[in-house]
Amino acid sequence: MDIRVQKDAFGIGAETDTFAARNKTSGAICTFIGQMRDFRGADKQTGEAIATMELDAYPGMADKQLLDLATEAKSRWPLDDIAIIHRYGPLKPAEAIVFVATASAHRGDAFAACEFLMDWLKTKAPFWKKETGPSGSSWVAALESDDDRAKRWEKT
Amino acid sequence: MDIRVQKDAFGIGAETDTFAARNKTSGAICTFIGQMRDFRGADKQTGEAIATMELDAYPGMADKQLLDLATEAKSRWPLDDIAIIHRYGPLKPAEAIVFVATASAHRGDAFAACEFLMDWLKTKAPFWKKETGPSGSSWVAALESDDDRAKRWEKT
Amino acid sequence: MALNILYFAWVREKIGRGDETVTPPATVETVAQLIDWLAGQSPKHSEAFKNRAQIRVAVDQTHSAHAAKIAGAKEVAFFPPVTGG
Amino acid sequence: MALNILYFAWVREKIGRGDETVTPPATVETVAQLIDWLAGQSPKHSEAFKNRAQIRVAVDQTHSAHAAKIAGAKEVAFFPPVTGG
Repeated sequence: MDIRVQKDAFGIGAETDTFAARNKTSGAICTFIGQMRDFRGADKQTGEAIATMELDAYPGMADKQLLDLATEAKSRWPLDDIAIIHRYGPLKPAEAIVFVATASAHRGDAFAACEFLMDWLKTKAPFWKKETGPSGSSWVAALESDDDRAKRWEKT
Repeated sequence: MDIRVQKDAFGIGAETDTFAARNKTSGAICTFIGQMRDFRGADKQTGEAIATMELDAYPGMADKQLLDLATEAKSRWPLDDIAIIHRYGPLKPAEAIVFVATASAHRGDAFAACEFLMDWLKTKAPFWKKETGPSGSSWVAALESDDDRAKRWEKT
Repeated sequence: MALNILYFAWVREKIGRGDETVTPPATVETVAQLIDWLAGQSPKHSEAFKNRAQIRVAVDQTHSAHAAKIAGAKEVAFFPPVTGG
Repeated sequence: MALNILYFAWVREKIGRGDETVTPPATVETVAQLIDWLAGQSPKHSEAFKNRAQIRVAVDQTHSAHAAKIAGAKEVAFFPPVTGG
């Protein structure tokens, strides 16, 4: 497993190649990349332009939380490997914020684990986005839809 | 959209970077990579080693079918972009057979469309795998589980 | 009417060729009837089409049922269930 | 007992600092009681903790409920709902 919380930008192509090279015998690899959007809110047409973002983090807990999420995913699906990279600090539009990769013998497990990791990461990993645009800076509000998506994976 | 059926090997990192660069304002990118396994069947422990694979294709129909699948995905989810690359001809273990990428404002749509494309591709795209190992060559049998996965996406 | 026939994977291997142009009689109106007619063309054809349930069909590059009509078709392809991806 | 308190995002901005070490009285046994006690420390603390429902908590780097006990804890962090990813 490769879990990283880092300030430096990373290349998603390079990380994908590294992950695949480490998992040559896995038939299925699924990756997710969250990119910084250049507009506020959910609608590209009406949202104000965003110039920069500051990603606040709780570093010690972030590492621990991402490792816990990866361990949980491994206990739920037969996975060969997991990578999670999450940025913090200042970001520019179109930069990758998060990269999640899963490797498995079967695509269903790779897809499910990757989506699970993103959904739980969104509601559990201690990061906070602050966007700056022409009208000033503001903290991004958490989405109820993210809570709903995360709940789908709760065990009953 | 970028739909390619090609004999040449491709780099999954380079394709990922190209796709992301083309979709800078999409918040969510999901990719799937199917790699050639180096063993027969579903079980790495018991499956015979595979030295090479030959991927037979129906070229004209393959292009058309992948384009139809991408068009169907675009009609079902709000997607910014889709890429599908599928190899044919001789392959070596660990080489990428298929690359599917989806870009969307929202991760749920990117994940769903990417998995849909893979599930339908598996049962509709005209490709056939022939594996060669120590005990000879044989055509890979279609999996009933692939049919079941594809059926999940049928509209009722 | 001349019809272009394509074979893929083990169907091609059993028949020993990847394509042929045939002119079936006018009584051959469906894919199933075309299979029956082709199966009578040679022992290899007969062997390749022995288990009809394993044969998938595309009429003019579109997946089709065995019951589909072939009137006006230019290209009919026969192959086993696909295994790409 | 000395307790390391951390603040993140707008909680930090409202309080004006990212961390502080406090020694609450022994009667403070839960996260909720710690919030009440901290809110009384200054007008900024009071403002930051005004809407309790918006405050999330981690005790020793583990997400915890407001009802959680803090006995033995070394580090308690307060922050809004997370928005990473």
